Amino acid sequence: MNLARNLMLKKEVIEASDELVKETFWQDVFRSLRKDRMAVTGGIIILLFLLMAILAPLIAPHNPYEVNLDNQFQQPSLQHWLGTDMFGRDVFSRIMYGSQISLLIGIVPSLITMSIGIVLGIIAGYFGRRTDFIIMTISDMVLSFPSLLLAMVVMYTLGASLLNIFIALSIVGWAGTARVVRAQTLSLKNKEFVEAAKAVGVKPYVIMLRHILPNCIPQLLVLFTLEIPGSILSEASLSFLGVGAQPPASSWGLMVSNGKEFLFNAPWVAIAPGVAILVIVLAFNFLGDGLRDALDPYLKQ
Amino acid sequence: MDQALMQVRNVKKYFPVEKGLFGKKTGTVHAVDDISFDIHEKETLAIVGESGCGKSTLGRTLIRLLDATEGSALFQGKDVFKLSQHELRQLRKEMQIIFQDPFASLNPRMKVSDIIAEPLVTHETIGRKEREDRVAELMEQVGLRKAYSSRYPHMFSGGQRQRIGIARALALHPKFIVCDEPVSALDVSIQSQIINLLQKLQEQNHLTYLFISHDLSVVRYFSDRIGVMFLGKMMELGPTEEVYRHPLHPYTKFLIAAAPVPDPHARHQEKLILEGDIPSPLRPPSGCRFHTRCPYVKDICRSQEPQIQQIDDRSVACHFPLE
Amino acid sequence: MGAYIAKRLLISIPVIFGISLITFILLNVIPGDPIALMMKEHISPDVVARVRAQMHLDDPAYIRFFRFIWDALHGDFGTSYKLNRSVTTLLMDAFPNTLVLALSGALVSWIIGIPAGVLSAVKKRSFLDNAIMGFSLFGVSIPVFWAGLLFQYIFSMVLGILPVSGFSGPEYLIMPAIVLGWSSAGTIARLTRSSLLEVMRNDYIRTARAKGNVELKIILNHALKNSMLPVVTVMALQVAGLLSGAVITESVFGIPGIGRIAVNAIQNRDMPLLQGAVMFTTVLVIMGNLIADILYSLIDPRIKYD
Amino acid sequence: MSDTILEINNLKTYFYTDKGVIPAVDDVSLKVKKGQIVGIVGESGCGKSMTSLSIMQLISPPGKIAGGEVLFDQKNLVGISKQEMRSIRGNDISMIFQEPMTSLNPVYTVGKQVAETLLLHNESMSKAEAKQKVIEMFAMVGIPEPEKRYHVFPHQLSGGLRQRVMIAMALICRSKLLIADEPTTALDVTIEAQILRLMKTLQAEIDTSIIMITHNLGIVAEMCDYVYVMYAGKIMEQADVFELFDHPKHPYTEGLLKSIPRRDIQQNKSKGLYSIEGMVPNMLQLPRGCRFHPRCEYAVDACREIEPQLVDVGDGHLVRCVKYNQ
Amino acid sequence: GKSASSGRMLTISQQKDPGTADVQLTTDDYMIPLNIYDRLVEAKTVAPGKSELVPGLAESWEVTPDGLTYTFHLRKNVKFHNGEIFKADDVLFTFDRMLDPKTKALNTDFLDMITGAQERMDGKADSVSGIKVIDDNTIEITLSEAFAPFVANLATPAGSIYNRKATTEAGDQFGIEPEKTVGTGPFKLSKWSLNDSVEMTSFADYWRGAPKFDGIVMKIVPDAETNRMLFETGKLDILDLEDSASQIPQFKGDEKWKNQIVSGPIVGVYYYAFNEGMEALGDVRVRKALQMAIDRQTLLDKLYYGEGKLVHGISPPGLLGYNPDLAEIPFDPEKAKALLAEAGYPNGFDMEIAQVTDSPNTLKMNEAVQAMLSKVGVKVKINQMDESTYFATRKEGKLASAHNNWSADYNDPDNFFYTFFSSKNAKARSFNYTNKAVQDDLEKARTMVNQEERIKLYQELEKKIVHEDAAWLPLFALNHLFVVQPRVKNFQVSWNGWTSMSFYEIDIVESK
Ligand SMILES: Nc1ncnc2c1ncn2[C@@H]1O[C@H](COP(=O)(O)OP(=O)(O)OP(=O)(O)O)[C@@H](O)[C@H]1O
Ligand SMILES: Nc1ncnc2c1ncn2[C@@H]1O[C@H](COP(=O)(O)OP(=O)(O)OP(=O)(O)O)[C@@H](O)[C@H]1O
Ligand SMILES: [Mg+2]
Ligand SMILES: [Mg+2]
Repeated sequence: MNLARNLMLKKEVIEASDELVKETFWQDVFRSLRKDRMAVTGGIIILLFLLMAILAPLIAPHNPYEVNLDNQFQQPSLQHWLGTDMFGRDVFSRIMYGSQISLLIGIVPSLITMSIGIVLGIIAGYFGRRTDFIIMTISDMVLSFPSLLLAMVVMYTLGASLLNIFIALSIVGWAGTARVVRAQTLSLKNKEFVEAAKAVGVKPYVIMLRHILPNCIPQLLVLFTLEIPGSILSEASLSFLGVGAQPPASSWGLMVSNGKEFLFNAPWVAIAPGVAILVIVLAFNFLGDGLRDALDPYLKQ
Repeated sequence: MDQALMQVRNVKKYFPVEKGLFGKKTGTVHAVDDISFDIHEKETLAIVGESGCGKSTLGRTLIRLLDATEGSALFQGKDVFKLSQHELRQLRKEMQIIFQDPFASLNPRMKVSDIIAEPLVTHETIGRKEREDRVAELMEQVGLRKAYSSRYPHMFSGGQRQRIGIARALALHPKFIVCDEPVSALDVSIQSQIINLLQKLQEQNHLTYLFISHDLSVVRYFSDRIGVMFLGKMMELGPTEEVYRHPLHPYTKFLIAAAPVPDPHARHQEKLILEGDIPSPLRPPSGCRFHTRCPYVKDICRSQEPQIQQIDDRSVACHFPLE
Repeated sequence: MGAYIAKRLLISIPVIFGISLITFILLNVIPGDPIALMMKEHISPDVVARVRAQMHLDDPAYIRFFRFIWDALHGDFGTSYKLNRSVTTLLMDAFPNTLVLALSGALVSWIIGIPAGVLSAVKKRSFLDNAIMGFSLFGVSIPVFWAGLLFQYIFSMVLGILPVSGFSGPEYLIMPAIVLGWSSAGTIARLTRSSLLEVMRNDYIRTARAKGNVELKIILNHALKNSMLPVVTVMALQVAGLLSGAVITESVFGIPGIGRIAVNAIQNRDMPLLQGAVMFTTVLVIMGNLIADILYSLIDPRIKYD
Repeated sequence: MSDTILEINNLKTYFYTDKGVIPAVDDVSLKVKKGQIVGIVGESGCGKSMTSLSIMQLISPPGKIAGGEVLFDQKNLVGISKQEMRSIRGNDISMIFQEPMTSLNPVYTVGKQVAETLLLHNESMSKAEAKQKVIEMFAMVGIPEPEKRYHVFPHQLSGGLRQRVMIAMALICRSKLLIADEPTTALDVTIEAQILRLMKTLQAEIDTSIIMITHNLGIVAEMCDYVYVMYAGKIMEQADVFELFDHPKHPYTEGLLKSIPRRDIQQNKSKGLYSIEGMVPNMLQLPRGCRFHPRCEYAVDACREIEPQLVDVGDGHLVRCVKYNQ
Repeated sequence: GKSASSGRMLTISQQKDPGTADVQLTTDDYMIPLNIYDRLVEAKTVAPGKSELVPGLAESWEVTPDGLTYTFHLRKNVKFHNGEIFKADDVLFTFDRMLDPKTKALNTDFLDMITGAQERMDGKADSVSGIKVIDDNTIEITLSEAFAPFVANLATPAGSIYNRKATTEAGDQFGIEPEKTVGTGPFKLSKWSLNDSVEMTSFADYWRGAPKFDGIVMKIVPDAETNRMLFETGKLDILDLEDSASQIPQFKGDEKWKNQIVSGPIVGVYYYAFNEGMEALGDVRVRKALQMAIDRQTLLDKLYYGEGKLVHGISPPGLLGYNPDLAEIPFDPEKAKALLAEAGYPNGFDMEIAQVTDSPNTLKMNEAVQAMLSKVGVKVKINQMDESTYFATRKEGKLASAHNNWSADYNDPDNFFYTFFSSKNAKARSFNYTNKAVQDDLEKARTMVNQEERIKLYQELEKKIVHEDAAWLPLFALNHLFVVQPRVKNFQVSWNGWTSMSFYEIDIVESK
């Protein structure tokens, strides 16, 4: 047995033993996700809601803004599936239209929150020391601050608009994400692959972007799906500031809080949007759970 | 003797141990404590020692993944520790590292081709095509099929992953590679494949290795010279065969004897077993660091730290070297 | 440990100062006039102008801020514009109520959340798991005022066993605590579940099994304590969050707490009161984190502070 | 009474994953005599741990014992009630795990954890009594200052001491069978030597049987009386330790023995180290015929077709190779 | 037991805690002051929506013909809660305190017509020269200019009389600490837990005789639904339906409650203010179009269940000088469109309606109006802002058009006309209405002594302001509905329809 013979690698051997996986990481995740009935259900529901939001003007049975005071508080019927509200407007159509704002408010601020949180979290975690201290102190402040005040400041200095609601919600929300990302970064930055990148001479920001960020994705995904319902609900409390959906338009959060007054007299007005929120929250959570589990076997390896 | 490729002189690396919110220093780990040696071109210098004795720290400090506390390391005449960031980046082409853990050392979310290409992307402004060719060439060199280039690390076995790590280290044609326990995590049958590969590459590319390991069997086979570390200190340094045949330091002797031999007939031989635990690096023993475990301990060992003695081409740090 | 706590508290001083500066700036940035609001419909421009001047509201902002800090350093947090009362007294009166509410809410969320999390972790991906998670998510996704109304309707109107609202005895605490707790039980349950699943993979769980332990004992004795670390972090934040975020519960159940005071202070642009309330919650958040850290070291002997 | 403490017959432990069925333990039979140290060697993933966990009935989903029997003291453990099995675990059969670092619960003192085993199996025993026994056991496994160490948390102990605690835990009930799953892999060489010596001494003293699971042939050579070599879920070869090392019959065993460098003899570097090329097969797609054939340098056509059986080649030496199947 | 409704305590509720019982420091919450203090003159409810000025702490008073000097003869043997006897000096003290800059009082405009008030408020004088104590039971007040509604003015809660000794001793705790907050009223403040409840117990030595029940518990209940449930479970004696109009049909239809509803007109008006400083609204044709585009009757019927009466001018029914013969403002969208076209907005225009957040009733109204105006092409944006911003913006004259209501503090048209349309107030309320002639007349009317002529002037001004200048859109005067538990007797809606009222006349009888 000599070295030369031995070093001639038997290519077909490697091939034979390695035929298994051709799929990419995400294909793999998607495949295990597909097997998860709850996650699939969640995903389908979300898709349906998204479709509903996009197609609302085409498929809504009634004009959601059509006020007819003679038609107040009609019970659910074939004509009005979910009844009418105190202005005689069709609740079902309003839910369909409301989903536009509610879903936007659910998703966009979560995205912004995530982005800010990710950037600050990675920077804090990666550079540590003073940078970390400063960022984490600020995040402590944000966490202990009345979020209402922050939101008000944004709304009053920038004016009430959807974009500014996004900003208002994000200013409050980033701190939590930053903490999670920071913790993740702290554990990742000591991983050997980060060290390997350093050994090769890769610059810090490239390391953060190429090596650390992608590895936070599973946690971030889960966080993201959990953040969405939170935002949908907080829109209702933002309406307290007179922002949120502007009448006559509506959102689920607003419909729920406005309908509260009629909870016992005309329950459908408030319950229908409430159920919509619940369903979407459950859907996102099931999908989030599924996603986490789908990402998990890989992490175990 | 020819001019050494790297001259390591009095290198120290201390880690402050910080606790609490204020990062108050509560102690110091003398992970590498005043170590000097030369590494010659094309040789394999092995560093052995038990867990936590500072092997990895030494390796990482030498290629400046860690900043040394003190000392110098002249690589081809230039002090690695004094280079500017820019010069350091240039130096990265010359010295590389292969990590112990084939799972942790590859970014699980990057394709193999991207991992191997990362050094090229970082240092060379070559075209995409050229880069792909280089990657293919490297993969071939370490025995990986080109077809795998778009796979992710988790689709590979441990041995294959280690090859990826080796390919990455080779990408910039380094002269000097720190191999930080490159085979410890591998299966017995894969271990020999990698050792052979490293050996082949050394011959082909005239590489110099600093080979860190705690496996004394592998080291005996693979290295030209061997350095034995204990708690941050170099206890003994010399040509491998001589050290194995006639260890000068008691620790070396016990360390070599400790590893079991795959031969049942050897089991009845009286075994030398070192008693006691490895002392904490936070509070190393006074005098000779080994004295708490040394069966030959004398009073002077407890109080006085032994100087390094040069005996021919070997050196040893012991008051009473073995004969 | 004592020194550690002292240090932690010391470091919170700049945080508190920073926070009160920010509060001050923000409240000055947003439009609104406390005096105009105090007069509401009976507004009379001359009176507004005069009272503003009398209350030194026309002084430059930095002077007002330093006056506030100076007084605060002397233990005087000033007098609420709107309520005409000493901020310290106001907060001291409201705080115990909110604390009791927050703690009992937290307790409920743990009592629901932890067993639910454990159960669904044990029966992972079963119907029971989904049902439990569904229930706790239900609490997260229905607005608190709904849950409040629902409970009031059932327990006060229909069954007549609990008082609708108010805060003058332990029985008044039951519904608000449940409503508040339910709204965050979901988070605790999910966290417990995932943390427990994580812990159950550890080698020492296998060791416990190999000893011949009953599964239930393994979970309760060996796994739960270990899985509580991340839960404790959230619990701390949660208590702090409940303290400052229980406004709606406080309103629905008529509990005179800090949440309502703070929100009213914002609405009324009642600077001294808001400053006081914000400082209060900041200190509480800091304390909450500190307590969490101390709990950490009690749960996990590997963590030591000195 | 038979002198066999454990007999495994045709044990099959399969993992039913969504990618397919993994035959982690595939038709494994083995026997442990009283007082014997039996070694199981093989590469990572070949099913060593799953075999031992199958004995303990600790396979968790998606894994399942799909067939075969585990006779412990002539009683089949497969399918017995959970309660009955619990009374055996830790009492009659105990285990030492690979990672002393993580196999102890970090939040309880080591003394308490060892005492727990004792209390679980001796209902009448008082806590004080248990403590006394634990301290005695600590002394026996060579833990210095056992009284003090009783109250110490795992993280306050070095790896070697922790492994001693694990051993104490395994021996405290004086089990008849001790399964040591890579007990020294995580330890330093000098500590490893101490632990191995300790196990050997204790085995002689308490007279338990030991199943020693490892991938380190050195440990096998030093410790075991009889050896099973596993590859991809199957036993490839089994023999008395001397027989196996002196006359390996299976190409895999042979390859393993040849590919390990030795610390006690100088090897010629220029020839290169012997190596078994290729990788351990993917358990989801095992090659047809002999599982080892893709890596076997003696492979012939028959190897690709015929799944060889274990055949006795004399003196209790069994080999699973086409060569001996004809 | 703890239950507040036990015993003969009257339990009522309120959304927000007033914070202070010092009436000089608040303008929007008079519930406590109306029950613990007395005034020199009281506005007595003689019938729903009807009032009469009756002697209070002053037994009688006379005015010089020039309307400048008032002499009040004070009642003897009136005791304060602390046992002090009421004297003229207390009146002097009270009014001086209001005008004392150190008090930072918010209600000074009730007294600023007194001679020397301005100097006092500016800190230029140590006392108010126009107030003179003649003897212990006589006080003389001189005005700098005749002010017709002066006596009515003193009957507002802001005119509550304090005790010099107690108030001085209490310092800044006056109005806060129950035992230090002393008046002569039928109830004395006995307990105050902020944001929870305020308790008042009946004052045995009250000069008109002790109340017929033990006292009042005022709970602070921020949530309307909770409030209703409290009432339905018997924990509240009186349920105010003002903020939950949507419950009116339920209670009216409920056998148990329908006979327990007590209703009274609010002497006040719901209206839309148009900010003439805003684009398009500066044009009177546009404002007229808006007046005609809104179907007020439907709003009243659907949002307030018909509980009220349309108002076409400024004075609501019940107010002195109410003109029942005023022409109607018609609902005529076609004409509205024509007017808009005439004004140059054939396709309508965009306008903003401002409102405070968290005011469901206002929002409902605005949403309905938004829909109505869209029918004539006017696109309305409802801009919600928090109260503080709202009032601060309004004070600057920059608030967009808004829906609001106003009810009488005292029974005099001045309280409406001057409040809204005098030149300084028109700006401060963001009407930005300017009509020099009208506004000069408004100033003049205040000082007119001849009541008949004065009323005539007001009625003319009303036509000018509403029908010619279309400066606002009056909607309606509503009824104020309360539901009371059967054990509460003699409950009567206060003359002006306010929520804040005196409960002195009430009796509580335990049924069964
Ligand atoms: N970043 C660090 N901060 C503090 N201490 C460190 C750090 N890195 C290493 N050490 C300490 O330095 C000592 C030497 O560590 P090093 O990793 O070099 O040992 P090693 O010989 O490579 O051990 P092993 O065989 O376990 O890899 C150890 O005691 C370790 O705890
Ligand atoms: N939870 C699981 N799901 C799927 N397959 C599993 C699972 N656990 C183990 N296996 C499979 O069982 C096979 C045998 O694993 P086992 O742990 O017995 O190997 P081992 O010989 O002990 O290896 P090592 O030396 O690495 O400990 C492995 O190939 C693995 O793929
Ligand atoms: Mg190392
Ligand atoms: Mg194993």
